[in-house]
Amino acid sequence: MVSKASKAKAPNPRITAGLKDLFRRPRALLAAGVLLMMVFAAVAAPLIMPYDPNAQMFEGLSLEGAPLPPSAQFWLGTDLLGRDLFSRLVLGTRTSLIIGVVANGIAVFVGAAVGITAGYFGGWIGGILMRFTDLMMAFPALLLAIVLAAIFKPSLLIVALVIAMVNWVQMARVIYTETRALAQREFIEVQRAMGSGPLRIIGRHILPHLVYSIIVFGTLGISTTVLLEATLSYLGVGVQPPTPSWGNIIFENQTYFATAPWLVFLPGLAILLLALSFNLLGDALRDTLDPRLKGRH
Amino acid sequence: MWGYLFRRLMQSLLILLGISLVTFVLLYLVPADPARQIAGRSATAETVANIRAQLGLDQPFYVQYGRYLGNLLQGDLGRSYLQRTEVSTLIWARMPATLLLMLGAIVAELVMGLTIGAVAALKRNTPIDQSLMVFSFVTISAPQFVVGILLLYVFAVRLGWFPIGGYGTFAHLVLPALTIGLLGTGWYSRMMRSSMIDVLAHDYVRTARAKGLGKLRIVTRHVVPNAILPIIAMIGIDIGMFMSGIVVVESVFGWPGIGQLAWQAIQRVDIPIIMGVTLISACFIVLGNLLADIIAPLVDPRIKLK
Amino acid sequence: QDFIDAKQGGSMIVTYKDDVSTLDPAIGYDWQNWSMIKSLFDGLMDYEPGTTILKKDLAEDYTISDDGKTFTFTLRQGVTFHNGREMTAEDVKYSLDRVTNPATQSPGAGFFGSIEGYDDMASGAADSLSGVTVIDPYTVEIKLSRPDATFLHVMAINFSSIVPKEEAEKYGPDFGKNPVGTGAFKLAEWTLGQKLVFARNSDYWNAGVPKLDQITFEVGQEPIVALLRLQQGEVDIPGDGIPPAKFLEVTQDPTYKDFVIEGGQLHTGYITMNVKMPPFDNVKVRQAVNMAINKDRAVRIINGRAVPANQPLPPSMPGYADDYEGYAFDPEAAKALLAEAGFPDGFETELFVYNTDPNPRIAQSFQQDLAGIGIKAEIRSLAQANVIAAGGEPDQAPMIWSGGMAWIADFPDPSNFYGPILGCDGAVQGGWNWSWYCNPDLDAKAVEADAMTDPAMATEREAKWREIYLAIMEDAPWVPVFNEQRFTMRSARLGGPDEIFVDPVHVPVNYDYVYSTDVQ
Amino acid sequence: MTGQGAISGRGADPRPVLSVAGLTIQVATPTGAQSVVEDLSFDLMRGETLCLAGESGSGKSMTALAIMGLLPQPMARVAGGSIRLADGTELAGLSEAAFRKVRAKRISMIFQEPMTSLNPVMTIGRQLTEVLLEHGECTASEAPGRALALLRDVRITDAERRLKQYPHELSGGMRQRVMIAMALACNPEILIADEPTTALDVTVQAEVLDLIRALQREHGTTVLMITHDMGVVAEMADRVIVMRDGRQVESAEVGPLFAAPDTDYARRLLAAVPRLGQAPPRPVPDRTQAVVVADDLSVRFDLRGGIVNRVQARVHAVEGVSFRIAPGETLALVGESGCGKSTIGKALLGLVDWTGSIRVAGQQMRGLSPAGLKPVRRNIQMVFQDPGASLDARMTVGQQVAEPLVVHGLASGSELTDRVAALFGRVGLTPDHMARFPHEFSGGQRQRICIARALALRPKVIVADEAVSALDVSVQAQVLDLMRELQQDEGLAYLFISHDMAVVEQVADRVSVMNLGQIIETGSREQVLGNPQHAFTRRLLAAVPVPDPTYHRPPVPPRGAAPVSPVWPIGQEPRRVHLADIGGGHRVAEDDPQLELAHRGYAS
Ligand SMILES: Nc1ncnc2c1ncn2[C@@H]1O[C@H](COP(=O)(O)OP(=O)(O)OP(=O)(O)O)[C@@H](O)[C@H]1O
Ligand SMILES: Nc1ncnc2c1ncn2[C@@H]1O[C@H](COP(=O)(O)OP(=O)(O)OP(=O)(O)O)[C@@H](O)[C@H]1O
Ligand SMILES: [Mg+2]
Ligand SMILES: [Mg+2]
Ligand code: NI
Repeated sequence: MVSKASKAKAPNPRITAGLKDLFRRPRALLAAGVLLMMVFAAVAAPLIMPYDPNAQMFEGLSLEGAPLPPSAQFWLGTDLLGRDLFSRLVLGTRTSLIIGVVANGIAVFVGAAVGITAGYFGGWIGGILMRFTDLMMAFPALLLAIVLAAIFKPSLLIVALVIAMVNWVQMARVIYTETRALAQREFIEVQRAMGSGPLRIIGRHILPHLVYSIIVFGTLGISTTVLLEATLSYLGVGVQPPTPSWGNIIFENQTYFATAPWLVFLPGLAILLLALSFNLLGDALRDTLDPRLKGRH
Repeated sequence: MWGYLFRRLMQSLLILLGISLVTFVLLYLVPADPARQIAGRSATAETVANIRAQLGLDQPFYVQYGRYLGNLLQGDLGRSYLQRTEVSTLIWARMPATLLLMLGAIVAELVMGLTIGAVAALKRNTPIDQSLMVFSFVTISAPQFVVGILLLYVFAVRLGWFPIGGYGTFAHLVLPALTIGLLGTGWYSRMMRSSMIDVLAHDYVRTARAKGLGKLRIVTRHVVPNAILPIIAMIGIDIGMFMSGIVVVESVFGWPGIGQLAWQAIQRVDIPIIMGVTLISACFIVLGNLLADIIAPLVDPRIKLK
Repeated sequence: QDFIDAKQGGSMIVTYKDDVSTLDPAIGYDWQNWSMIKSLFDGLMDYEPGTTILKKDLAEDYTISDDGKTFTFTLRQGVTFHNGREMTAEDVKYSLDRVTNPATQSPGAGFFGSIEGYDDMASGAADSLSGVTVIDPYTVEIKLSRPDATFLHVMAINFSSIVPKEEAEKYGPDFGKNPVGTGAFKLAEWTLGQKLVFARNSDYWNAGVPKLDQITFEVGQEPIVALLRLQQGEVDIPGDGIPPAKFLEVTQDPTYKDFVIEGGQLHTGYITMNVKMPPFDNVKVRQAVNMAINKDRAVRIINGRAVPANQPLPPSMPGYADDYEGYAFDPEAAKALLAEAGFPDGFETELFVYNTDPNPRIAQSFQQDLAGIGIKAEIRSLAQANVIAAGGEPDQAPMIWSGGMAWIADFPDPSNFYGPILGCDGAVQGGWNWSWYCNPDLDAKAVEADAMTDPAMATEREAKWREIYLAIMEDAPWVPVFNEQRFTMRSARLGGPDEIFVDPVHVPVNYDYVYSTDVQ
Repeated sequence: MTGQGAISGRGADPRPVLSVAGLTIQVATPTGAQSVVEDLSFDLMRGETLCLAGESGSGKSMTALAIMGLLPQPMARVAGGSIRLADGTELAGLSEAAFRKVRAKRISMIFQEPMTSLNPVMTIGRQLTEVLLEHGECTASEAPGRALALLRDVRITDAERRLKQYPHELSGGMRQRVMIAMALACNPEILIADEPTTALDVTVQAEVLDLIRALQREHGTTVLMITHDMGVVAEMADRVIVMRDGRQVESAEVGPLFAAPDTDYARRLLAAVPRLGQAPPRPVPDRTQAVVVADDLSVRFDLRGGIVNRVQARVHAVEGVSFRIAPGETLALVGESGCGKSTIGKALLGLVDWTGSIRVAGQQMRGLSPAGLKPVRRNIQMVFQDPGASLDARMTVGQQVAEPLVVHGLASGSELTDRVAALFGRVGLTPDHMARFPHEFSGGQRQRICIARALALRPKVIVADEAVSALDVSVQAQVLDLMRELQQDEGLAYLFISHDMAVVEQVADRVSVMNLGQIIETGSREQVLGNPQHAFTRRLLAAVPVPDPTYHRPPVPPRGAAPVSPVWPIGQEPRRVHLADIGGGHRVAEDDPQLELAHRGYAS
């Protein structure tokens, strides 16, 4: 078992310094800005939304039943049920962020636990864990997610779990490789020579060194997660209607891409922006936190 | 070398076995009764039971799995419940389309990805590098279904440069291959860039400069060949991404490959087809990884297969 | 009928979204293969093109015994299969034996339940229907175990198509990929997952039919893509009809308006309420739901391509009650009724729906309607197979929206809307009666009605069925929502009366009578 | 400022081939530009060997790179001064295209790391012909022949075969020879050699230095040699420039410099250099007791392969080694790289699986569970070569020194703090250092911290694995002093692992020489270093550079047989050598296992 309890207590000097450095980068700053806006939108959705996002308004459709293009009344137009697209997009932010945080959180936890256990102990435990990871790697991820989503009653939590099941693998791989390398480093050897137990070594000496990878891959993983949720919803096996998610908004309206492009491309843009922001942030974090990219001699 | 190959092959087989087991368990849990779908709505309960017995669905799980494995070993992927055709025939018929798409996508992403990555690395920290990297991030972050629909909308519907969907000519291939390739382009360009930067910092590049070699020669002979090495390991992962991508992309473009087959089968819970496609995709991924392992020592003399 | 005189020749391209799974008439039961099979195979009976009027097909003539239990068919002579052999009475018997043999796993076997010896076939005790006898090569006699007014219709559905024994046995389970029949077209080429090519059967017994030399079916094409291609002249018929997204555009565009064809179909979209699951075991609740659903809005969501329904039968079906008012949309009354039933504040429930557009959208419209009377319905949008599985369990799906899986009649007879989906037979585990409604009195009445085989009693029989359906509406296990209208398009290159493009039986298109304007 | 007048070197043409004047190099740091070389001026005379000497970070490499135009871009740049060739070509600020004509043809360079300085995916032949063709030295068809000739020139064995080999298939020494061949391909006027032998074993170092000298004689090349090893300076240089913090401290001919350094710094630097044969006497420990007794110790690593991944061969890293260490005694293990020195150290601490018997402070370590091992570990601790790598960068050094006490539950609370503070004091640091992180210390300080940590449990033995090899000489001397002091005060015993014979002589009571996992000669320091018996020991000693320009080291005797490895197929084992006592506990292997290995023809 891996103890996560003994995290580095004091704010890691590298991380605090890194954060300062981070906000000197215009791209990262922009990404953080977009993310903050989205978090704000998700939290304050009820205050922002001009309409009830689930209200199917009579005036939201043309007389023949066609969705309305963006206008002063409906800023981003309406969807096929006469609902306000802007309100739905705002509420959809919540879905994406919750999925991003929850699903990715689980994936990060599982991935890190598996990676550390396998990497540190090696032997048959490590062998079994890593073979299992290989197996999951070879699974066509989307197929797996679709089948899982079909088995369990779809709900936000289940979708998050399903995505986590698919996404922990990358984290496990990265952490495994790093732990393997760390476990052979001299300062760990010193610990063993000193008689420290594995729990202590992992908790006090290995985990603090993995924090940066976990943060970086955690951030990058969020974008994968958001995209996977969108894809599942796009295929109709994700978040259940009428809860809006950017993916299922596109799913509901996809055939209208030629007649009502805003219904497809605006939520598409939202997904892109969110994933892009997390990617940019993760990349900037990687640059600022990765000691290997600094101080090369 | 042969011993290594053999062991890797055995390992791959084990992985495939594991995948078949997991998929079988999952599909066993899916709440849908194939016998009822086959029997149709006019059937009596008795008929349904009869069909269930014929398909062996009334047997305990391990018997069903055992029989599936037995057939699998003889190369028999089973018969589709609803299409009433050998799964292998169905997959085989769709394989050329998927392979073509794969080829197109890989060529597109390698050409674009490696070029962009190399240029960005050489122009590191210039506006060129920054805009290329933002581009690569956009391609990584854009959901494939949106990219696909966008390309379709702009280039096929609006501009009419390419056919709107279907299969057959090179023109049909461009948009779907590009849709999948763009994602790969993003990944490859980022990998290539960091790999190039890494290689550029190596002592032997300094040696090459000390030899008075020209920049072009240094890049093409010393930097790129070394920078490519870590990218070879991407093949397996790349095929995994491809396999996930085709479900969406093939359905957006009406591309008659196994992704479309899988999606239709999932909709109707046609278990033998889902099993078959999953296994075939897994085979591709496993083979991709194996291929990466085999190619690596061919291009990198330091690696020996052990 | 000028289309009978149209010249032969030319070709067309038809597209479908889903793959064609099989062309075996004993098995095929999909939207896309239904009419293909009708063009490749013939049965003893058929319908006049574009109508629901029965006509003789491979049967030159038939007689019905007075008790209505023995049908004797005289076969047309000189009809050959695509392999050149002449079709005989043996083939008729073989085909019926084959479709009822459990090993064939035919989804249509149940239609033949009235033939003598069916039960022995179904249980595996016999390998041949005892009620079907070959009198001579051109005469076959079919005995029924009970009078069945729908039997001639049954002889017209795909499942009773005549197949040649030697080919069916040669290909075994792969016969569906190598179909050989007596139909107007024969299969020329099949690239799995991509396209099928039908070529004209030049030896077709019905001279002058079919009109086209060749039909190409391209599968795996999204309806929206198909329509865009049609507009560019690459496609002649979008097999899945006009997608909602394009509907307003093409119906309003003068260039295309004339090529848009509207037709009714024997379809009803409905919501089932599981009468075994509280609170839907309370008839008042069910009636309240019937009053709460705004059918006009549901129709508007699909761009007015349907008419609101108030009873299970579609309007074009014999037995339809013209004067029946149904439950009017009245949320206030619904609320009152709900309160009376003991749910003044509504309740929570689930609404299952097939997860393809537009069904989840329609379900959301219902969701809003139900919320209007205090019922909180959570939507469960699932793959078709999962919805069907849930419906077949007594305690899984309180409500199901039938869209996408809805009942399209197999033949134009009121009985076709009863048995499996509203009768006691279907209200079993794994059955298709998702409302689990079972009224033995009505079952008895249904048997009585179907025993009225005498054509003279047709009106009386219709009345009886009308009574049954109105009684069902009293108990309100369903909310009939709308009857879909079919809208399709054809390219300018095609000709033929509109009806055959929206044929009510040869769904979706009666390919045999479509002609090409290029060769006229 | 202009350069000082050139002092003519031994037999050198008094015209400079390269003049550096007022050279200033700046690097960009987060806190702004910083000069790493400042106002450096010197002339390089035709045919001479000029050594740039100085401690780590003094700007030696930067100077060399500036001359080659290879300063890391864009962090470093030449900020001032000039670098001029004999014909007046100004190299500072020269365009890249023009520089290409200078490199290899007029000035060429070999680098410190032969392992990484060659392109790993290109054959040796291609890398050699490339230079020739680039500078139009010959036609494509002549190139292979020329390359072969070059390889023969650097006296590489089996030259034809090498052309087709890849760098990783060559040993470090051979790679450095290839680098030299490449550098000399276009007959440059100047050869810059930046620490060309630091990464190599002493014996290999001696061979490579011999080669450079020989080639210089043959080609008349001028050499700018960079090194921190005063032994190498003494051996190679005509003239020396001593650098410190980017500035020239002293410039002198080699003889006068060693005889009478002008500056304080140079004097201190030279004083710190350990010299073989000048070690101070050591107190005689009581050898009747023993804190460590190893008997028939063997360590083998399995190499797997084949179809079922069975063990196919074993690395016999340590084979039947026996030794004992008395309290207060230092046993030194010496030998070439890969002979199993570190492995013995790890076995003593239970970090690798071993067979045989080890007793530490009377306690048998064999068969102990991890829990049983824990108390025994309090008697033995380890200090590694790289103090940076053996400290956890994410933890304050105070915490790290406290850790052994916490793990063994020996102290807590204020007692813990006090004891850690005392330990810091013991190794010459102050308690306020405790809250800092490792990167805030210099290399020498870090090694002190590691020693403090090793001392925390009051062990009886410390295994010091190359504990001073990575440190600059002056720092090295300080750490060695500390170790000696601790030994005297606490009666510590050391297992001192090193490849540097001069250092070994300074600290050891007894010396064991290892080869291929076995001890081939052992005895007291005077016996082994003063009277080496085994050919291998002799070679090792002969190769040590002597920091005395008047001493002429005879060329090292050639290697006996083909390179051998400790890898043996399963079922086969190396033959155990038998040590015969030749008097006074001086024991020497009777027969040479290498001969036998050569017979078997089992080469790596
Ligand atoms: N790329 C760089 N960026 C910033 N500073 C650097 C860089 N490379 C070297 N330095 C600094 O320049 C100074 C001189 O370095 P240089 O490599 O010339 O030292 P050196 O004398 O060769 O030392 P060593 O013996 O360790 O090789 C050092 O303080 C070093 O930290
Ligand atoms: N974990 C291991 N697995 C396989 N072989 C190993 C392992 N560790 C060491 N070896 C091998 O054992 C032999 C002895 O290694 P060791 O590290 O003890 O050498 P050394 O004398 O300390 O060399 P150096 O002076 O380079 O540090 C070498 O051939 C090495 O390759
Ligand atoms: Mg240096
Ligand atoms: Mg070592
Ligand atoms: Ni270095």
